[in-house]
Amino acid sequence: MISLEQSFEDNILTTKVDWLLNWARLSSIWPMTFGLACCAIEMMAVGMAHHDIDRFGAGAFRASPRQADLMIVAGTVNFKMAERIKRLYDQMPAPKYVMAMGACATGGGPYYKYGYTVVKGVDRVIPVDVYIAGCPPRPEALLEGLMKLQEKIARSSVIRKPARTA
Amino acid sequence: MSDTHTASGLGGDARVLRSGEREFTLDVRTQDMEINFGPQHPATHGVMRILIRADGELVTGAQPHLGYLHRCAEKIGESVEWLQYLPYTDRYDYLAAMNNNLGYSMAVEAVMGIAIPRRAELIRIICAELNRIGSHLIAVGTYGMDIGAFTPFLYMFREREWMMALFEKICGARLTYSYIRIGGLFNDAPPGWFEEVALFCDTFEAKWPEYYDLLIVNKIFVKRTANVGVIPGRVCLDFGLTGPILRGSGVDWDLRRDMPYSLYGEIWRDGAFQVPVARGEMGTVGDCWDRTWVRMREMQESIRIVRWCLAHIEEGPVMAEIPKILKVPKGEAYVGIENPRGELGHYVVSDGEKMAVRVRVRGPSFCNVAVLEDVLPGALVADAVAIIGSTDIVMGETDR
Amino acid sequence: MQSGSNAFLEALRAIAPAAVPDWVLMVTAAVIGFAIALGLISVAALFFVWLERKVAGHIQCRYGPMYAGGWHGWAQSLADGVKLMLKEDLVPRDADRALFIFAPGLVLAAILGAMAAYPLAPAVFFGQFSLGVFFIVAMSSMTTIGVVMAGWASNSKWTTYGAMREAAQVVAYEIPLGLSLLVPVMAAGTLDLRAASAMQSGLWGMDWLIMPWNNPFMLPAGVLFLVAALAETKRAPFDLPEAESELVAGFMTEYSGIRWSFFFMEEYAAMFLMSAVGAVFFLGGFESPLTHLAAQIGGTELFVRDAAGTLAFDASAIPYQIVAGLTLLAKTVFGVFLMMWLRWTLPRVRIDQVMTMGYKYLTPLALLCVVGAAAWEAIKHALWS
Amino acid sequence: MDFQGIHDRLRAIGAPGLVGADEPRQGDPKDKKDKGRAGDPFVLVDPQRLTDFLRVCRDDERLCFEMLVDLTATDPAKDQAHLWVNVQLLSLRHRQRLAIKCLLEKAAPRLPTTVPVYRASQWHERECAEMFGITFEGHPDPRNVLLPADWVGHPLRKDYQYPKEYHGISCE
Repeated sequence: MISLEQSFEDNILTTKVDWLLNWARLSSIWPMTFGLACCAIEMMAVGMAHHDIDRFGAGAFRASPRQADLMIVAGTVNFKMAERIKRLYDQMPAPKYVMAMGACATGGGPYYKYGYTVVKGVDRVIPVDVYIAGCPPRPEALLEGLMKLQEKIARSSVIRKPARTA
Repeated sequence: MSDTHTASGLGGDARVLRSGEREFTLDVRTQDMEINFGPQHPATHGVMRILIRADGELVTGAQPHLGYLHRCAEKIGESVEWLQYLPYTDRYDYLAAMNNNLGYSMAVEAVMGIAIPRRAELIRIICAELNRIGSHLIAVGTYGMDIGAFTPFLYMFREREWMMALFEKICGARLTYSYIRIGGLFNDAPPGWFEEVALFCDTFEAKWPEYYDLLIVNKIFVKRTANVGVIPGRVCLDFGLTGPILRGSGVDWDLRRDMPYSLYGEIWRDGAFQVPVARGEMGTVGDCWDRTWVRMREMQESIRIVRWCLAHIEEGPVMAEIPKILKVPKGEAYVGIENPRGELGHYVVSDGEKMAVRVRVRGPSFCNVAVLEDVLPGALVADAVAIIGSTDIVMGETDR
Repeated sequence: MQSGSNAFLEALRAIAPAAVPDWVLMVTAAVIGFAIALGLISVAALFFVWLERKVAGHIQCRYGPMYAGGWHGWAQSLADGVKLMLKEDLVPRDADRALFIFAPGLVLAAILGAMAAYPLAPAVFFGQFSLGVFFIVAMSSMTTIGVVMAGWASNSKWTTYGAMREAAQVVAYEIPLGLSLLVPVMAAGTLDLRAASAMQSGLWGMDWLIMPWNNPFMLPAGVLFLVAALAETKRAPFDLPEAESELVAGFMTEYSGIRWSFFFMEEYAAMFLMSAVGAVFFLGGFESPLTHLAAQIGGTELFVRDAAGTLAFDASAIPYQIVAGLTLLAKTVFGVFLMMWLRWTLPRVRIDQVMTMGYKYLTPLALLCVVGAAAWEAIKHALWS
Repeated sequence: MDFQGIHDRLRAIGAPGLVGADEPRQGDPKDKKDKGRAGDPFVLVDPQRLTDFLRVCRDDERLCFEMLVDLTATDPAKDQAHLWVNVQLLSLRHRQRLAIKCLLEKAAPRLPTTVPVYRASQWHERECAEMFGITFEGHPDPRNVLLPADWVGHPLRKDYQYPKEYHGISCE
């Protein structure tokens, strides 16, 4: 079965199909329960009644990497944990996204200078889609990060040829 | 707890394993299965890995592996200046950041030998006790989620959001405050803050019975936690366990009352708070239910402490005279305070320079994890999850 | 009572020209029935997934899905379904490939088969199952094979735990489930769902079997049935096979994408079926004062065989059919809502407690109810008939 | 019973390995450099007999330190030739703390394990071993507790060089 991925020209039909597939993907992003440190508590706060990430369809925190689409790296990544994160990332099925939550996951955070076991940013281990600043970032910042991810998904092309960048 | 002795009269290596009030005799030759309650597992809050050897559903061996969140807190303590280290203290027990600040600041003040104004002491105790309530709310809430009851956690988080809002009003941060400084506080409480704290106390006291009935005395919750993971008193002392686990095992020890620091001695003399010690209402003393019960009762006591402080608040400065570039005189001191998880000790050594020679953090969770090796064997896998949850471990403090 | 085996077959026979051979009508009737059954299951599953997230949300003082497709996120489960279909088709390397792929199919097929006995309306049904409830319980217990196969094939420790728990728990609760269903079957005197609900239409539609004057042992049997149905469909306090916080995701740990959603659909379809059976036997099935009223207006039979034996379509019965069908659907949805409500309030029970309760408490009580009900029926028949 | 009482009690029962005690003192006004020492008093003990010393502290009914709160080490300075091993004991009955310090040569830091006396020290000793390179003889489980198993060097030593990369992840 030939792969239909990104092999069609832009026209009314493919854009509409793309819109539908992207809409489905962005309105049901299931994060994986993967809290490392203090940012995990703010990630919990986002799942709770006050901020409620479930409004965006992203409330189903799945424990198993197989059923998750989004890995929120919430907290400090150290060398011992880096291999585990790589393995978890590989276990996730294809259209998967990574959100580096907090200064530690983005670039080592307060442990950048003297942290001998701290990985200076999770993007040295796995590709990251959205970076969220803050230590820990407020729940609203995490929700804004989720919206940024949704915009990114909305722009991606599933069956159309990718836009020819210069 | 796990007396795996061969039962008389049965086959060669028949093994008798006890779980709760039930005996299981195994006469079939089986091989134990090794499971990784890995760094990413809903039951281990945060990143602790427990290698469990299980024979079917019965756990026969457990070996905690730590270090997945080791952030070199003590090396940083020797590399940054005294005041610069304060934000790092928030980040090891990130559920009770105020208590960590308090512990570190008091250790440095003990070496410097300075006294801080009474208003600063009172606000410090209010913040520490409010943070204790918030930390216990998450502890009991996530414990309910481990046992399978999802909803109580969301109700409890409603109170915690209010507490976080209170702390946001006073120091601008929700989780990592760096508010309690060496020599006093960062700034004074904004006007109207004390009234809102009083309102929070009244509302929380009205909500407390709701959580108690919804989760703590829920029939299934009791069946899942009573007589499970019993830790006798002497094992607690031998392993150096402190805090709700020690009091949950019937040992009547609380640093705030027995070795009072700050104004706790005065509060205790006024009879403003008692120390809840488990009596084994729902099972044997020292089981998971008792630990949770102690945490719930401690929240009520914290409310009464906060009320006492509110009643005795007075005007005055909130910061002692501290030089801009802090140079702590030569010396060393160990100060242990009552963190929601146990005794948080800071051992500070200084030789008169701008940076510490040694900042040792004695995390209560580090010792509380060690006991799992002894308590888990003999339990079922579902009990193992309950026991791990009841010890209320925070990985930031365990791995430092 | 309809003599024909399938309402659609009757309808086709009534309108199809004589030249068409009968077997063609049968095949088309079967295909129509299958399409409706599959449609009903997928729509029910989608609706219940959305309902579960909204019910969970509102129980926990939050909204639940809001932005997917307009008012209160009605298209949320649609989006979930499409997204799951787009996921990578992932089979773990050291999994038993054939069984891994076959398991979700078997599970969904079993529950789809059990769906055939669900009566849409008194005269609209897939097949005239005189062994209605027996058929449903038998087919839905086939799903256990699928789940144990999935647990075994995924070759991971968590799934083995989930599969073993599934096998132990669901098999243990077949007995109390069967016994607690025996009581209404004795009270109604028939296994067929449509016949059982038809005989509860006295006293303005309120002469339900569960009423004490029909059989006092019906109420305890109802409670037993609720508990056994919960354990059978792996819901609420008994959701041990896919225990969220213990076994990562139980037997479904290695599944992703559309295969995983098959298990999800099976779970909701099983809930739908169990509460349908419960609705028919314990909550009066089609009968309610409303149905009684609708029966007064028009006829009750859709196909009337007039004197000459030819079938005629009686349009006046349509309102009655619709109201009866909707009543049963409402009671079923209420049963499903009850299961969701229990899930978000009660903690999870431990595996040995589940076993103890199943064997030591539920089974004896169910036996007691059966003996009592039988005695009551014997006395009733001896005195009145 | 304050520190002086404990120290007298220890001398009275001849606790094995007791070397001396050190208390905070004011700096004498004449000599500018000697500014005294602040903080808590502690007891100096010979490291090789630390285990017997702790057993006495635990079993003596006047002292009865039931709990070992903390066991750690300190590298005072790069040029100093000694490592300190600090032990914090706590007596619940007498509500009393005792700080113990042992001096170890930095070249070959070895001392017998204190696990037979207090089981709490098992993990503390493992942490000291990996952070300072102190070998505790007879320790039941001498694996690394916090650092990865193949970590090179002892981080909390003052002369520790930060690693350049680890398993392919660069530290720049």
